[in-house]
Amino acid sequence: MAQKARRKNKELFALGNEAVVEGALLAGCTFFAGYPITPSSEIMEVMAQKLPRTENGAFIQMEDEIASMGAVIGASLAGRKAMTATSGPGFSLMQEHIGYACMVEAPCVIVNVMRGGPSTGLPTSPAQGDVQMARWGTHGDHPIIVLSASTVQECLEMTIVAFNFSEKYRVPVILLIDEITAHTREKITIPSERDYEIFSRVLPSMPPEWFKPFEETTRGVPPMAPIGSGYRIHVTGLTHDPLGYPTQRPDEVEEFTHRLFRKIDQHFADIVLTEEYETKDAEVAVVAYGSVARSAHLAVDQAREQGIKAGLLHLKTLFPFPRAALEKLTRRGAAILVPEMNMGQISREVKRVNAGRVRVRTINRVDGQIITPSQILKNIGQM
Amino acid sequence: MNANSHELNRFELRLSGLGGQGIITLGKLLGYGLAIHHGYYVTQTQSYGPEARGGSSRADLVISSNPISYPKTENVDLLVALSQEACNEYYGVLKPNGVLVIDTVMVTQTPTNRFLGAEFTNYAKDKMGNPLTLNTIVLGAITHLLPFAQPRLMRKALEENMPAKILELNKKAFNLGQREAKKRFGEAPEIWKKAAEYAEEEVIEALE
Amino acid sequence: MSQVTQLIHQYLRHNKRFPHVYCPGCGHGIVLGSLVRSVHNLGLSKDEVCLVAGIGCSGRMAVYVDFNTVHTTHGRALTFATGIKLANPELTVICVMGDGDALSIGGNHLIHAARRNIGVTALILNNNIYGMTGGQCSSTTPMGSRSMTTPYGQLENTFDIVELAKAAGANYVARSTAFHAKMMDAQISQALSRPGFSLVETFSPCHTQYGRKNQFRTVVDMYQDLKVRSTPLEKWNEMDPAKRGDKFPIGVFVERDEPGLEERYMAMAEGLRKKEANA
Amino acid sequence: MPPKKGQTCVFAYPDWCKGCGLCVAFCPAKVFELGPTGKVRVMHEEECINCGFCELHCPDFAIAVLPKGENGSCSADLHVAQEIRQKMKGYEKG
Repeated sequence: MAQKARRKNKELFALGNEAVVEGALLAGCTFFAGYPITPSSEIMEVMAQKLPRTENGAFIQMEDEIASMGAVIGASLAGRKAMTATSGPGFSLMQEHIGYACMVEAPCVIVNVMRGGPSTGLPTSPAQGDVQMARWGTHGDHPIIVLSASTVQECLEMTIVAFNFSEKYRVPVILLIDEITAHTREKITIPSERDYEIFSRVLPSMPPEWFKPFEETTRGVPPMAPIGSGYRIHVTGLTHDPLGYPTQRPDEVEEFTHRLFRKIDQHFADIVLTEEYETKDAEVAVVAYGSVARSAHLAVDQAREQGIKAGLLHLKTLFPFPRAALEKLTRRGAAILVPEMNMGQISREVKRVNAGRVRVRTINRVDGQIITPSQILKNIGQM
Repeated sequence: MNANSHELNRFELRLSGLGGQGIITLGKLLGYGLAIHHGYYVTQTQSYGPEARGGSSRADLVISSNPISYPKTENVDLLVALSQEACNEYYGVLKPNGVLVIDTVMVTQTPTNRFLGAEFTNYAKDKMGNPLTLNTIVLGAITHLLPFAQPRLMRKALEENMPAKILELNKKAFNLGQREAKKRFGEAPEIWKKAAEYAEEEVIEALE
Repeated sequence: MSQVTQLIHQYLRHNKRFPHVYCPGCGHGIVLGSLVRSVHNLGLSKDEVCLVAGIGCSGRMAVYVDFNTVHTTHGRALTFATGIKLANPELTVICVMGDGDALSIGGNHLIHAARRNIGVTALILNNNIYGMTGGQCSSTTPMGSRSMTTPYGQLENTFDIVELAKAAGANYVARSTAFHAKMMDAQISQALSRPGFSLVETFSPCHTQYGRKNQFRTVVDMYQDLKVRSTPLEKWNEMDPAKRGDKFPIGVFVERDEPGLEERYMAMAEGLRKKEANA
Repeated sequence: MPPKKGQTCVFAYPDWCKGCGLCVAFCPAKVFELGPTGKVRVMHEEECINCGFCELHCPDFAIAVLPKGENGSCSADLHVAQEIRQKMKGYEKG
């Protein structure tokens, strides 16, 4: 039986927040800067405990979230795999530096444990109100990757994925978790080294005088030279040329912006992660993410028991939006149900991709409570 | 999965009471034991923030042989209420065939006459000489109550999670809880059978 | 005295459109020279120096020197510097900021960097004004001064950077002016060779945005003014406070050798790991 | 080292000078003056006492004070200025 193999791996009974730390450490994270905020604080607390015991690990509690993100980028530029964790209000503050990270292409991971908002909102209640902000929170056009996790095990796995994507594409990666997943304890299995892949940024292989730190490569992602490695590059939040120096030349500016987008666009297939459940013959497909995907899973089972052909498209990558997976369902004519704990942030994307082809219905729950399986089931029945 | 464990499909359990009674620790221990040593799928959630600071405390567990989709409790199979307030508030989520366990020192007005009661608080104070052992005593009692829980494995969970200094005391408290539960509540399979029968009778009565 | 200018040229990125962007007589160029000399005199290699700059005129400095340079966001340079230093304590991290940068938008970061004694040298180029954005008042614009946003005179009190850094717990605090380049050389060298958080404030006249609006005929007048008003600390301490008038003290205000945060952290981590290995 | 006149050569690079006048105002030996183009000129090199003020305080690195060569000439050091110019040319962008 497969259980024998599984027993070799370490098992923990852990919070979603704790699982994030386990994933980060497996991915090679050695730097954490943060500021306490409910409901993400456990991530920071466990990091404070574990990082000094990790080879080269460094942890710092900064004076606010702006500073945390600044320190994270600084550490990233100095060659570390770095992360921070926060929640709504702190995420708002971080936007300034998330833009900077996009601009200088500094790999970093930001975990946002979503709670009710806007403003201080509902500090201890779940919501999914930061989805569009994760995509468009910082000013200016920018590419970014937004992931989500729905179970405690996924918190671990998606944190590894987040680090891998950020290192591979030199882009900040935002992992959205909601309060429910963050504060649920479940058994998780720590994968052994064979079970997962770790990606680290590509270092330049040419001598410093030939190196153009922001030049497009065949991979679309320029190699990255850490501070102090002899390359003495200039990093700036101003729009820059391939050498890294500020430019206002229209041709250089345009090329720069296009390159930033291209490096994500040309790797959609790698970045866009979804999971399908019972969708093959589904007449009603639920599109869900985060803890709501768990409720939807049970609701689909219950609907099937009642003879309704329901299915689930579970979005693990939220941005770039999994267009192809959704189109596969809408082309076949499946009606779409989008339950989310916000006023319709992913359903906007769903409707945009659907372009009126099939019926799209939404469940928008904003009372600080999780969407229950029975609520989804009722709506499936009404489609 | 442990060889002699029961096949379970979503068993829901709520532990409730006052802050300071060790409810959250109890939930974590119970969840740890069932997940790591019994091999069940377990999700454990709890009350947070102002809710938790208001004096009440709550930990919920869902236990299943299969992966758990919805992690929260909807209809509770076993409700443990260690305060009057908790008992009043959560009795409504107990399934008709569910079992209610109360601390008879703390809960004086029960919403039903079908309950299992024991003076857990007094056991901790008088028999163990330490009020802080309350939650471990309750853990012992719950372990006895759950037909799929094995005392041996729960003790292992205790050993792995308790600081060495207080381990012996807590092992004693666990045994005490188990013993008292056996004495007062009877054997577990009987309790659950009775609860199921009762619920059925109620349905029939309602139909008549 | 010789080879001063030649030396500076060894550290400049000559392809970055010299002469630099600063207005005629701007003190920032003098500070840049002083910084280069200090790094050179300490025998630091270009590779081990990381210059982190904020936004504003001072922020432009990063582009001109051939170190590892990071041009960050407004007011936040110290947060990046903190991350860099903690990630690689081997680096000599210098954080160049203006007064608006370090004290207005970045005031909180400044006091916390000083408090936690992170091993970074903060170089604050105080020109009493927002130069780059067009001459708005900053938190160091003297009371009564005119600026684009205080057309009838500044009504607010100003920050005394030295006193602020002292109170916040910096390891080393010094002040000089662009007129006192030699003193600045000594102070920056001192700051760079010390552990923990060092702060050097230097008055750097801005004639374009501040001087013109405040009765300074030429930029030379502003240097003359610095020359007259600056008072060596020893003399300042002996002065009758009633007679100090609009003079200000220059010199070294705090000299301590407390280990920096990164050192303390590494020591703690090492201790933890040793304990674990023995257990 | 006591200041001594006539032991130095003073160079000013007009390309880099912005004509702020600091050197003119503060040079104790009055070596400099501003020319008709507003840029600095070395007028009284022989008066230079090698105090170093101008080199330290020129915000634009446009002044170099160098010791005289063995034969008392300054030409030996002209190449420094040449070198810098050469360097800049090489980097000039389109």
